[in-house]
Amino acid sequence: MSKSKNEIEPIFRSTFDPVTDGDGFLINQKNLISQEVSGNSLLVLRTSKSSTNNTKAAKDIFNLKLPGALEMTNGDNDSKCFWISPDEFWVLLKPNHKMEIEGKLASLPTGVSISDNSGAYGILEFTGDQTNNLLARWMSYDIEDSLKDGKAVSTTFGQAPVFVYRHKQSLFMMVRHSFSHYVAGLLKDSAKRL
Amino acid sequence: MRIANHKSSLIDYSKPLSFIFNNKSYKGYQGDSLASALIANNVLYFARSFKYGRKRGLMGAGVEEPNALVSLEIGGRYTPNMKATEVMLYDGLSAVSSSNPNSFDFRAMIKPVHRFMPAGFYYKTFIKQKVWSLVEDSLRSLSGFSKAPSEVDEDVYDHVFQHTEILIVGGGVAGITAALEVLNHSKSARVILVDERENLGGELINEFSTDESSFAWHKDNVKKLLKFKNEENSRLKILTSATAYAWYDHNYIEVLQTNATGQSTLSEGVQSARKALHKIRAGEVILATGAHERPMLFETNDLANIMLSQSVRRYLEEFGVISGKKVILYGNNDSIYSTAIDLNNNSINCKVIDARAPGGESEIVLKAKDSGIDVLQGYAVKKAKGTSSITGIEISKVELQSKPPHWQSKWRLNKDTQTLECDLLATSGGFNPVVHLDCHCGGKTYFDEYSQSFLPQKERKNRKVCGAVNSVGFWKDAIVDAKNKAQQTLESMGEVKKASIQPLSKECLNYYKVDRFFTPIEILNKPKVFIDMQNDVTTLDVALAIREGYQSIEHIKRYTAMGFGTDQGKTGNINGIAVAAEFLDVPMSEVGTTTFRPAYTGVDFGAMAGREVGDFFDPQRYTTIHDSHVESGAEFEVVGQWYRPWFYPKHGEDMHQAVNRECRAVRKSLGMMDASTLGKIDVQGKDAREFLSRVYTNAWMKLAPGSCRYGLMCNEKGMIIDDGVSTCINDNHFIMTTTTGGAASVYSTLEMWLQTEWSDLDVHLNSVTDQFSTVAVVGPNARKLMEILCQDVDFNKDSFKFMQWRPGTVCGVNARIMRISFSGELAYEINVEANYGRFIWDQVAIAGRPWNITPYGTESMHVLRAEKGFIIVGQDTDGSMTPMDVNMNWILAKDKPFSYIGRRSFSISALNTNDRLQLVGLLTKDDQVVMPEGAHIISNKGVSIGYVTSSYYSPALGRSIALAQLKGGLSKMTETVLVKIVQEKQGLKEIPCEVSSSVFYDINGEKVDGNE
Amino acid sequence: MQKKYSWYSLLKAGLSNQEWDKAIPLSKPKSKYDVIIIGGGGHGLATAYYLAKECGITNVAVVEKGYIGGGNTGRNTTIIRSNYLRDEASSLYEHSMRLWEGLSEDLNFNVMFSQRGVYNLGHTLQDMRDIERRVNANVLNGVDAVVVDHKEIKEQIPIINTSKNVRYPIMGASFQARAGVARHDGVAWGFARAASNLGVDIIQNCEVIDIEIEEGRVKGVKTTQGDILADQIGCVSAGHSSVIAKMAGLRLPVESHPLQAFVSEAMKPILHTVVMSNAVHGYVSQSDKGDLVIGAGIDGYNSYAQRGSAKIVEHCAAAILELFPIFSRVRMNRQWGGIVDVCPDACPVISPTKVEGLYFNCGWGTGGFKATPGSGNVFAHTIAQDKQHELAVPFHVDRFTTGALIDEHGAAGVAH
Amino acid sequence: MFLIDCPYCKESRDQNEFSPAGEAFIARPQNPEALSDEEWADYVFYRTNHKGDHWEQWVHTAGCRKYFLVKRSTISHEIIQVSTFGEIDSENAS
Ligand SMILES: Cc1cc2nc3c(=O)[nH]c(=O)nc-3n(C[C@H](O)[C@H](O)[C@H](O)COP(=O)(O)OP(=O)(O)OC[C@H]3O[C@@H](n4cnc5c(N)ncnc54)[C@H](O)[C@@H]3O)c2cc1C
Ligand SMILES: NC(=O)c1ccc[n+]([C@@H]2O[C@H](COP(=O)([O-])OP(=O)(O)OC[C@H]3O[C@@H](n4cnc5c(N)ncnc54)[C@H](O)[C@@H]3O)[C@@H](O)[C@H]2O)c1
Ligand SMILES: Cc1cc2nc3c(=O)[nH]c(=O)nc-3n(C[C@H](O)[C@H](O)[C@H](O)COP(=O)(O)O)c2cc1C
Ligand SMILES: [Zn+2]
Repeated sequence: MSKSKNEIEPIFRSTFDPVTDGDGFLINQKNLISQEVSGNSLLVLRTSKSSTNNTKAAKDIFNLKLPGALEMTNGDNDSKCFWISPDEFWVLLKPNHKMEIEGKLASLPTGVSISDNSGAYGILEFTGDQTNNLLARWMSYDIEDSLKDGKAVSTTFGQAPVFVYRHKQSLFMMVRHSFSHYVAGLLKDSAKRL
Repeated sequence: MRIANHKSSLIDYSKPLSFIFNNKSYKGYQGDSLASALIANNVLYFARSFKYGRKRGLMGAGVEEPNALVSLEIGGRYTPNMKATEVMLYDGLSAVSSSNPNSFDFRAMIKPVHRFMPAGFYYKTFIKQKVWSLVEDSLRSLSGFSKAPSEVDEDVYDHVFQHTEILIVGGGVAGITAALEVLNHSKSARVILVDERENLGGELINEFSTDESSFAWHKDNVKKLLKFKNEENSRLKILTSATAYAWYDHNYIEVLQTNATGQSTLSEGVQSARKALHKIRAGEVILATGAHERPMLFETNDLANIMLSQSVRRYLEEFGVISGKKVILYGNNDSIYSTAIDLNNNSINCKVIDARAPGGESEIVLKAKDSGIDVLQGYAVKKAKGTSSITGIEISKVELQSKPPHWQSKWRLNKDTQTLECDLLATSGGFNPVVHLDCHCGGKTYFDEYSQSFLPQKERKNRKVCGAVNSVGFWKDAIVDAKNKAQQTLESMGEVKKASIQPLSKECLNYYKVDRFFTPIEILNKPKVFIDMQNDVTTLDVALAIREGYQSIEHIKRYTAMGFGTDQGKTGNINGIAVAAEFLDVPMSEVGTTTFRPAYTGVDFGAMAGREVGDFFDPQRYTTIHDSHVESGAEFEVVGQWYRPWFYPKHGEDMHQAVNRECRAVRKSLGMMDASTLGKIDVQGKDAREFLSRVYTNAWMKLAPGSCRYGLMCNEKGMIIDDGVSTCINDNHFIMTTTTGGAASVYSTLEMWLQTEWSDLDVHLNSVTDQFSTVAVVGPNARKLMEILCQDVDFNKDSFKFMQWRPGTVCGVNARIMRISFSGELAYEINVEANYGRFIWDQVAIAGRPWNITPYGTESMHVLRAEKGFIIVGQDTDGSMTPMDVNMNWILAKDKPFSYIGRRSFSISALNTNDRLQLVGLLTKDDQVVMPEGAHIISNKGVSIGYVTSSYYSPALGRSIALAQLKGGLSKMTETVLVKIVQEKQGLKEIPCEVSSSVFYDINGEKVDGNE
Repeated sequence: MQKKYSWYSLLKAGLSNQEWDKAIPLSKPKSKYDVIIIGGGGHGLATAYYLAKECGITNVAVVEKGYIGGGNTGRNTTIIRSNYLRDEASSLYEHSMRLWEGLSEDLNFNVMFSQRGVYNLGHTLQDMRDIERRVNANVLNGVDAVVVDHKEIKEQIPIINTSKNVRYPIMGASFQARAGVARHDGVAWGFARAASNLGVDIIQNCEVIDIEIEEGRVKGVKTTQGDILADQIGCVSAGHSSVIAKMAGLRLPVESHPLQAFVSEAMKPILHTVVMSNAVHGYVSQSDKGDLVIGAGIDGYNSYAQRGSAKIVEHCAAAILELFPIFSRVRMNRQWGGIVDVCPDACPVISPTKVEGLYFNCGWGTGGFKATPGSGNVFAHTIAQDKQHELAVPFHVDRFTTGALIDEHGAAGVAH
Repeated sequence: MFLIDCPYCKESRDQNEFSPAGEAFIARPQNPEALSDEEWADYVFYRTNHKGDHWEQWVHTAGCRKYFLVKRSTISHEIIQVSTFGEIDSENAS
């Protein structure tokens, strides 16, 4: 019995899986589409006070340039690095990329640390010209004017902490796993009245 | 009465509407307000007043209206206390008076008694407590306006955050001008223009028929605005039917917008909210809120059909209705003449009584005279005649006094009176700038002698005022003023180099001039001169308040209830201030105003709450395994924001039965629990150990990688605030767990220490609570199960010891497996990346079937831990217990070099007395009795010496167990104490118990290794 | 002596022209008093009243910077109850409750103390444990209190939502029947009138700007109306206590925060009792005028402005709708804030200080209205005897040094 | 509702992203054990609670999670200055 169990392929359940429709949409209406982008890895890079250390670490490990305040940088394979605070950066990697990097973690310079938070967040992508209007129901941040392409900010959505960034035509929102039902509920409810 | 074919501005005669008021059907038109439609139908009485139940008609035409309170609709759309003037008519509308003017009213019937009920009546009566308790309820039943709603609202309310460089409040001529000016001169600034009315234009609309050019201006400029609004990437938002009702710090202004239909709609999944609350953060605010007219005072000034002059004009111009045939206009400023000319143009018989002396007339007065309007100058109205509505007035000549006895009473009345007939009296005592909003957040007013009104303070940061609110009332000057202020705003934003400023015309000053605002003392001393119509406050009430020593305007307000009503004294307060000034014999400026507060006009609680109601009231946080618990029929317990399975009832079990079954499974074979909600903090850096040593009471320097340790956290007061197990991943890396409810506050406290005090420590904290799903596998058979689930870890008890952890692969998923136990049994906690949580849970459940693995909830967890005497922070402690109090001296490191958080407090005297509450076990003598948690232990004198913190039936022991805080408890082992039950639920009164150790089960800890 | 209020006097005044004595005579400061009370709120006025009435000290001035009752006394939600957890606190509040029960008669001024009962709702298992513990403690201390379940609550308050399927279902409550509300302004005025009747000077628009100290002993105060000498000074200035303390070179374990409240428009009676909920952060009663009087939460930042943040008020409205969904279309009429003086253990300081002759009565925070008569009473005795009244002993400011805190966060909970 | 300039995010954000974190410049004593009970109580419980321009700590809870210093009038609520730790201490704060 035990043997056969272990042959089961582990089932990965994405954060928003329980709340999206059969086609994977959270919201699918005129001028507004929201879908989950799943399978990415999210690493939290904490840095030391010495900026040379950090720049080097980012380069060596991720081949990334560290962004300045409220920005993101783009790296290989669509990876991204977000500024969270002066000593905190989030690195978003395509799924297969993570293993590769784990090997390099052992050799982190002092003062630099990495924790894996891939399971902690789900990412929603919004497209359509009602996006700002929808989010403005629950966000005090001036997304319309201040969240330009390439900008990334942590803020709140209702009472949930979220992280949002704009990349080209889309707006992305990272939501903590445990808040995903709540956030999805707010989004769906407000979308009815756009 | 509706004036046939009036080319009024807002009515659409092609759209007739029917509606019901006080059970009678009426007709009106699209564009009517409820008030105007009722005037058209010759309805005179709208409601009754608060104290005396007097029948009242309309006084105003907008938000200033004090009298005409109605309730709207029924059931889930019932709305109390609406002003008939602010309800826009729709087909099928149904309304009733808040207090029906046509039915019997007790308050009105006891008229002869009114003279014995002066302001402050109740303070002087029913002084015996017993008597007051007897009468209070019947007095209460007389109070209030509409009935409260009785059904749940059918509609929803949205909140919308808005950001703008410039917010313009008021869409009259000033607001429109300001908006265009900034849009024309700035390329980037966003502009939001709000107005509480349905249409832009404000009072200007009333000028249309007298001044053609105003009509043209309006049409032209509204068009320009709409052009801006409809541009692609428009920078302009126009919110109409939208009231700016509150101004908070740092230019945060809240605007309540009502849906055009007044109700929300739902069609094909698209819904609209009944109201939207716009939360506007503005860089600059331009206030163009206009002015409210104020009434003149005289005896029985509350009869129906005594209205404000500007309102009469508004009804005529905007709605084409009027409520009388024979009109008298009475006032102390030029604005009554505009109304008179309007009436005259519409061939309505009218006459002007001007309180000002003849001479020095302005153009408009001459114009009125020229057009044949009968004008009497230098007369004042003494009294309105009529029983419930006005039939005429008594007037007398005004005489100037050479030596006024009072500060203001420059004038008095000649004894001779004349009587004039009329069926509508329109009065104007001048204008009150709508300064309310400006004063919500620190703005001040000053008294302006010229207009006899309180004006907004001239300079304020990031705010300008223009138009009538700035006492620039003449519309052409309002345009100039608005342009000037818009220019200055642009200048302060750096959008233009230097503001271009134009001078105001000479007419402007005249427009606003008010003379003889003060009411002669002969009138003030008469009864029934009403200041606050809604609350029936009269001049004599104010006089009495002052005589009794309630002399500050704030005392007068509170003693008489002046301005307490739904209109917040918009028309009445200024007269109250004037009257107080008179009786106090000081200038009005010295009396000052009462404080202006939100809401400018009422805001529905529903709108304030927005969608943060019901499911969205507070976030509900779920673990990744939540669905499974729901499928298993679990009952949930809310812990912090988390929903945790409480117990899993099967086949009609009650909680007790379910918990017994769950506990037995854990002790005898195997249980599983979702432990994902515990807070988890990733602690990394070379000073991680040092950091843990500083924030926990125990030692951390020697904890080896691969091991875990329990820690207790205190605050600086020395009181326990949290506990949990931390795991050493490697020398620079720990994972700390916190209680479910304490996670957020512990995390921010730890960050605070690091950032504000110990920035020299090389430590980084990351919250990884959501990263891991945790499945606890608990029971003597746990090892057997783990061996099946995970092949790459050696689970032998000697190699994988209690309080250790191992990395491994569980069903193909990377996991950290901790061997820790909150039940005393052999237990493993499997931590996996959250996305695999549900998978692992299911696999554990399947693989555990041979041992009848049983999911258990927080209740069983509590029983199991209580059997072992483990505390729950927050249940067995309450913020006032030290580690010593819970018998955990062993966890206080003695020789840490750093004085860890809370340590210093342990030595202060009150923490070292021997009568402190201390945590002990209690065993009831009757072992089947389960005591209620919260019951107290009493001394032989009957006073409380402690209380029960946790109490359960222990299935393992077949008896009840309890934890308690007992004064000096640790030195009372084996003594007998009495627990007193004050609520005799099971017929119990006093329960004898033996004080015991708090560990009841497996005292020597032999179970933790499980079955071999 | 002032004329007494009675039916007879009302009748007489009604027949004449409402001739009444001044209830609050306006006084100018004399040059010297035995005792000066700084702060003309309920507590200060009550202190003066009891000094004159029970301690025979009538040469007393109450010095108020604005108008009397204009501080928190005039801006609170008037909930009065004595069901506190700790013995020390419940004794003090129960002392106050007993005084409330005879207060209108004692003052010859109807303060409209309405004993319509107060419910403290429990929404979680831990809430219910705490309620059980507190009620048991109350009963043992002779304070009336019971635990009621959600069915009983529904019977008594039919409009409350006791559905199980809400975010914070109501599991039960503690109920104190003798608890209730009173007319806040009336309390200040009643004490002021009665005190001045006994010879106390009530001096309004007179701000204390400094405290004169000589050789460690108070000498008097500097005010905006001149200097006034005094042998003893009692500071009862709530949110401004730290400001006065600074004048005397002292610091207090107190911080000032905004606390907000709001009222709805007046409606016919619908809610006949007082409902409080810590978990959802709101409490509500309906006044005799018909408005719902609603208390919100406290802002976390320090402030001396009598206003707070919108989000607190809005969250409170949401909380009220959780309990009473039918109030959704009821409108907020007015909203305001007060400055509350918060102590770390949610209990007051009634205490002498290092400066001889200077006493503080402060730290009542979000819940001192209910204590007004009791606080004034024990403070008066404390000043008169230069020794803490026995009920005040546990409230000495030294408890922060010795650690003998009286933690009432549970019972004080949300502001009330 | 304050608008607070986060010195790290270098952007003004709504108050609901921040939490107040008490009076500034109350340093934890270097050697608590050496203090008298009075001195210890002073650190733990006593506050200046200043009326006027007040230095206090705020944390950008929903943003960068950094603690920083704010000088704010407790009378008008106007924010006069923000600063990071280190930039300013009790000595050079005015
Ligand atoms: C919104 C709100 C709701 C509340 N709800 C309740 C409730 O339901 N139940 C309850 O029991 N409590 C409640 N409280 C608390 C309660 O209001 C106070 O604890 C109590 O009223 C304090 O009374 P006091 O006389 O000490 O203070 P205050 O009434 O504030 O009096 C202090 C006086 O001192 C004056 N003063 C200050 N400085 C000076 C100076 N330098 N010179 C001269 N005078 C000065 C002030 O002007 C003020 O009038 C609430 C408070 C608020 C703000
Ligand atoms: N003496 C006078 O002041 C006087 C007398 C009569 C008429 N007028 C007229 O007043 C006009 C002056 O123009 P103006 O633009 O200054 O005033 P206005 O009264 O025309 O416009 C102000 C507008 O602001 C709105 N408003 C007020 N408070 C608001 C709030 N909190 N939220 C949303 N909307 C709000 C009002 O409903 C109104 O539509 C001229 O047309 C003039 O003829 C003035
Ligand atoms: C118990 C209570 C009930 C109140 N009821 C009303 C009311 O019905 N109408 C009203 O306008 N204000 C009411 N107020 C608020 C006062 O008008 C005022 O806002 C408050 O006393 C604070 O004073 P301030 O706004 O002048 O600063 C009430 C205040 C309290 C304390
Ligand atoms: Zn920040």
